[in-house]
Amino acid sequence: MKLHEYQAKKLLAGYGVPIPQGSVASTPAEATKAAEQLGGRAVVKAQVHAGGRGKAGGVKVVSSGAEAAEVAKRLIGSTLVTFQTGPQGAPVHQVLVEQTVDVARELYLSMTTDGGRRRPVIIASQAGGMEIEEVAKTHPDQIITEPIDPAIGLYPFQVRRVAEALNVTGEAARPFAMLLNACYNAYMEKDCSMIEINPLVITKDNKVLALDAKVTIDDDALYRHKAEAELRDKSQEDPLEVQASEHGIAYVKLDGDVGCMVNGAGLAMATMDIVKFAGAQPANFLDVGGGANEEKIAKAIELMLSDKSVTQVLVNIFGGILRCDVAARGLIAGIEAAGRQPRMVVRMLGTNVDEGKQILAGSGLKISLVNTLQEAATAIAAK
Amino acid sequence: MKLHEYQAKKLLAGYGVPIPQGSVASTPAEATKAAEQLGGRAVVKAQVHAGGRGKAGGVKVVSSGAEAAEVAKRLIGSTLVTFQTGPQGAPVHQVLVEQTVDVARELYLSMTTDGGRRRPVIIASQAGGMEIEEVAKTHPDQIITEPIDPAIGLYPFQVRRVAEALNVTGEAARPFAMLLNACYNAYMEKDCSMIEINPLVITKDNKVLALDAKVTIDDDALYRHKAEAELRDKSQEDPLEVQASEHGIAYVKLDGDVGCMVNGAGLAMATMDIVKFAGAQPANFLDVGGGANEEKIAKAIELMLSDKSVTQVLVNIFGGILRCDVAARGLIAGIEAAGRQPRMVVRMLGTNVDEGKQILAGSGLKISLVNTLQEAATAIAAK
Amino acid sequence: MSILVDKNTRLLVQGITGREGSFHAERCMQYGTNLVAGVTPGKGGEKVFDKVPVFNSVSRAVKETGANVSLIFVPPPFAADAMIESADAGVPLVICITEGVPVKDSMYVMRYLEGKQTRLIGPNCPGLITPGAKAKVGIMPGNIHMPGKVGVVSRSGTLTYEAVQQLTTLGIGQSSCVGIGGDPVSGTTFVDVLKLFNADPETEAIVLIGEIGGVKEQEAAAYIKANVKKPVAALIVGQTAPPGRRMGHAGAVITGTAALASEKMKALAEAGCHVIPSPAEIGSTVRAMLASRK
Amino acid sequence: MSILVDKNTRLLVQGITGREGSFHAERCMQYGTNLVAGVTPGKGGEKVFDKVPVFNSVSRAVKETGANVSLIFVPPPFAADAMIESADAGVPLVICITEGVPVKDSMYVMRYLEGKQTRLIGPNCPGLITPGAKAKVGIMPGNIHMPGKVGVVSRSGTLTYEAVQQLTTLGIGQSSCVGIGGDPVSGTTFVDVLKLFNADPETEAIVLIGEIGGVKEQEAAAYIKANVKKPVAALIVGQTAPPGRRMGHAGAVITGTAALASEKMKALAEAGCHVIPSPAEIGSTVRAMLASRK
Repeated sequence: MKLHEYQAKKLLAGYGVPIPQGSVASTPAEATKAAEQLGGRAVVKAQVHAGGRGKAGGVKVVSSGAEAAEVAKRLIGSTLVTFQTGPQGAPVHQVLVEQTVDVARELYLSMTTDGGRRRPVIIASQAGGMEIEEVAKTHPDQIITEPIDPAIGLYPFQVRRVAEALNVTGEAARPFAMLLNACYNAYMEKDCSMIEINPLVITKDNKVLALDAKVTIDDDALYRHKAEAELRDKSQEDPLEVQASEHGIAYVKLDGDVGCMVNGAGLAMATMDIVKFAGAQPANFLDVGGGANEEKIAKAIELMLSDKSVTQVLVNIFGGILRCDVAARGLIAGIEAAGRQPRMVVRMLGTNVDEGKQILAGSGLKISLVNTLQEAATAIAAK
Repeated sequence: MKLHEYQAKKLLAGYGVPIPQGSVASTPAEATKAAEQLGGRAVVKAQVHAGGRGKAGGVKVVSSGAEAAEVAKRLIGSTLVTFQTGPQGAPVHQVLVEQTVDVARELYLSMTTDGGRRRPVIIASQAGGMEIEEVAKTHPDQIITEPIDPAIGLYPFQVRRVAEALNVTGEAARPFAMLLNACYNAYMEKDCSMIEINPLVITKDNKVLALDAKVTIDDDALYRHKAEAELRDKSQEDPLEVQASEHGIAYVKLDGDVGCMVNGAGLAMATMDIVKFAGAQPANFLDVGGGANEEKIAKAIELMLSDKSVTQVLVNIFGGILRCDVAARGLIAGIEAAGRQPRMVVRMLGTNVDEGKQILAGSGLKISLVNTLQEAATAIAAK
Repeated sequence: MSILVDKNTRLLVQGITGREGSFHAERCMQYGTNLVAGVTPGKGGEKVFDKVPVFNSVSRAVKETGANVSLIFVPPPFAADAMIESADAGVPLVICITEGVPVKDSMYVMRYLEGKQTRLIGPNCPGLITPGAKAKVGIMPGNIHMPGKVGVVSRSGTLTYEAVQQLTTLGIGQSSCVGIGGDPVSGTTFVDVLKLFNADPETEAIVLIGEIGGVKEQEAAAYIKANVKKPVAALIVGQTAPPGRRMGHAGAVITGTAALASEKMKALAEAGCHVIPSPAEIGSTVRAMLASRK
Repeated sequence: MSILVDKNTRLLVQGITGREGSFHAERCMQYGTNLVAGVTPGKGGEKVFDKVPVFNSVSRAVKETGANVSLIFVPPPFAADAMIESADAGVPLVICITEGVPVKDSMYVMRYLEGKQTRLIGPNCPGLITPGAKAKVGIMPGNIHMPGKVGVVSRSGTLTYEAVQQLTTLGIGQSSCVGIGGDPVSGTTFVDVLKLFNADPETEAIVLIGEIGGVKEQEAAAYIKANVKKPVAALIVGQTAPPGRRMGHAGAVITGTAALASEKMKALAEAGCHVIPSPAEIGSTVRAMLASRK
């Protein structure tokens, strides 16, 4: 789950990460007040779950409360399109009004989990303010990684190593060390998947400050972080994806017209590949997961059919934890709930497959039952 | 560093360990008030750094505020002699006035560090309320130990294993688990050397309660636990030992008349052995440690000589980190500060030994310089 | 032979009294696996399926029944505890089916296991099966499998069944099939399983099924290139997935060029693998590969 | 040969610019040890003793100088960091002199080292010396040592010097002398060092010096009984210490009958050791033991 910048900063500040003074505003009046508290001069930043706000016009320096209100009025309620949002953009409901800072240096700092090392890693670079993917492509030698052993935590020699690589010395070394420790504590205690501070700035008076911050929390761990779970801003996500995730369904909207419903992420990707190889275009990625029940299948079908661009459907169920009889009953219930049934190809195999096929056959619905992936592809292409 | 029962309970309660209601009293009037807050019926417990208070008359059940005052008056200012205090006893300055509890079962629970396993271990037994050393001798099979891997902490399956061994089931299982986790958190965060809850009681209404508690904190870690370091009650320790420890000197008063000053615990024990084998009795164990400086040596000598039972002195210095010239200067300064010089045998070897011997020879003090442990023993016995 | 599970497997199921645990434990038993014990804290002393004893703890179950493989079905908040409990009890092979285990929990489990004798598969995996020994320790439908000489290893669950189905339909049997799971932090890797298949005299060819995301397929390719003489057929799915979108599980995030399907396929081809062009052609590719060896 | 340090030792001193570190680093160098580097964060680029380079980090020092032994003098709050830094940099032998390291810190260090290649001696130990190779890595006075065939291992600092002094006075030289330290949680044990002495062709006899407290002498006795054919002389000090009082360091607490001097001496005698009756008779006991072998 992604946090907004202002939420991420508040979370990090709770662990001791220094952040600029400022406050979040939902109305132009609040923006005026926030800017005036800072003496008029301030930065107004649109709060959306995406990078690239600056170039998209989502970040403005203002010099008075009135000007802050103007910017806020323009941003709040608008849709910001950045290179990360896609063409549909992301809605702005709040702006963060912050003090301006005399920046001496801009650094990049993040923490994430390295699956290969099975450890959290610090990723850092002197090239702050740039997209790290870009730095990785053009100057991979400028990126340093420092894995942290979760058995013992982050040790001072590692902090010194990172500081040395970033050339953070003198007065800034101690606050930098405290910031890094604070990030690690936040990362572990809050089950983060990523903390990114870009840029991390060193000010002209040798202070260290998180000028921007992104935090992502492991969805699977939200059950033990009630307060953070409350911070979810569903307006930043596709409404269908939100509904799907509320039912534990992985759903990603795509550009085609073949609705795909599959159990298992790997088989879902394989099914999309098949559809494309057959010359058609998938309308979505949809994984109902291993332990789906009838209600979940029904909901998945209903959600998929609520997307009007879906003109035909390919269901591919390989019963393991999910039994085919359960899937069949869910399928029927979903079509009923959706109130429409486009052309439908169903491929079903595995646990209780015969029962499942019987249920579909007895439903009276017009469904093409196929046995293999190849047959499924052929049936879809045959439209 | 040992804590008093009331301090230990407060520390543990801060982590979520349930403790009886009650408060500490330094005067009979406070004891009255404390008992009346509990409805009159209460237990009054002398606060000393020693077990065996019950048998020594340090724990009394009272049924009114007036009675509480009577007991408090008798205890506060008195010296309690238990089998753990030695004949000199321990002074009582406070009493803990606590609610009485309907006890269904008494268990034993402690945590300490197992040097062999290099891990904290839980030690538990169904034989609560008894000295664990006694249980270990008579019913070793009734004691269970559960080591905890510090890399990952205490896991639920371990808690279930301890609970099963103690036959803690049903309603009491959950609060027991919480108590055990609380103890582990306290143990690690506060650098404890030992937490002992004896008895840990299960009440007739299935509550779990630390009826008595002992906590010892690693002296070497006190620098990072300022609040706990403040809790030290020096009145519970031998004044000479307190003074010594303030200078980083390990000193234990013994019954003999030969003052021993040595650097290194092993050599100090060897020196005591030698003195005893020679037919004399050591007046103390005194280790100035490896990194002693002149001031520390001087202080050690001064402290040792302030014990009037010391009629002769054996100094045994083997220079490693501590250089012999430094030791010699400290020795002279210590004798001057003490203002008396009993018969003194000095054995000195190692780093800068010749310089050390020269300094002693040039001091004008009457000191027998010997070269070997055997000569030292002979010289001491020759008195 | 075959790998990891066989006739000597003495299976313990953690969470055996739960819905999924009970369902699949029975299926494993019906397939032929020697199910010797179940563990559900608080239900020690009960019996399931009229004969399998349930214990309160893994250590007790191991002591009483000699269980040597543990299969875990407990809910995500308790999965780390279950994995560590089995390792602590000395169970040499632990398979965790549970999906949705917090990554931090898995990280601590894996750190705990470093230097220990226990091998973990999963979490979030379908388990493994050796058809020739009638040993099924997982949630795969047993009936699609057929004894034979091809070892299958996969990051995916249902896609593994797909692969097996295609092989069996063509009369190509399997020595063992292992689903290593798709979580970002997990136990046994492609390389670990390849080592076992490589050393197993009953495995003559290998099918590897990978996905976009991560670099585990590249590690597998490097190992194959350096060590594996047996023929390997390899499929990468997600070839048509749009970059940068999360596809179901965190393992399937495109995070740089190494994570792209094309890069993985290239690495595997360079390692001498027979690259399977489409998920529909797993069986036919393996058949051709085996034929070319004869 | 000899054990652990010799002519191939390339010594790095952590905390080399501190008072103790500087003093003892110079002494080690003067004894003949090949001191190649020092580490003090923030002082990288400086030189000590006009020639030994100082680095900001151990990894840099190892990379630049090939240091293979690290000797630690940093204050207690920084000792765990120093030990882990050396292990992280791959230094195979780390000796921590620092006294007063919190037990929790040592516990995490030791947990970190499990399964790693680094051997730690200490903390709170005097270090070790191989007189025949002129290699001294510790704080012992070098001049009391003499090359020879007797290996010395001890929990104590100054008492080890006492033992060596008595041996040298009688013309009995030492192969290597190792002080393992007296902290309740520490690295290398008696058994670890006994294994090395047992395997070392240049060590013909062993002196073991123990204390009251703990069970490490009993573990040593069990190992000796089962594995050591070389003659072993053993001393236990604290024979006259009153029970139940803390004697200087936590290792010397009497905690049950196994911790008693009498029990330890009994175990060592039963293991075939020559028990040294008094600290004054270390040299004479070893002399008699060696004579009886000829």
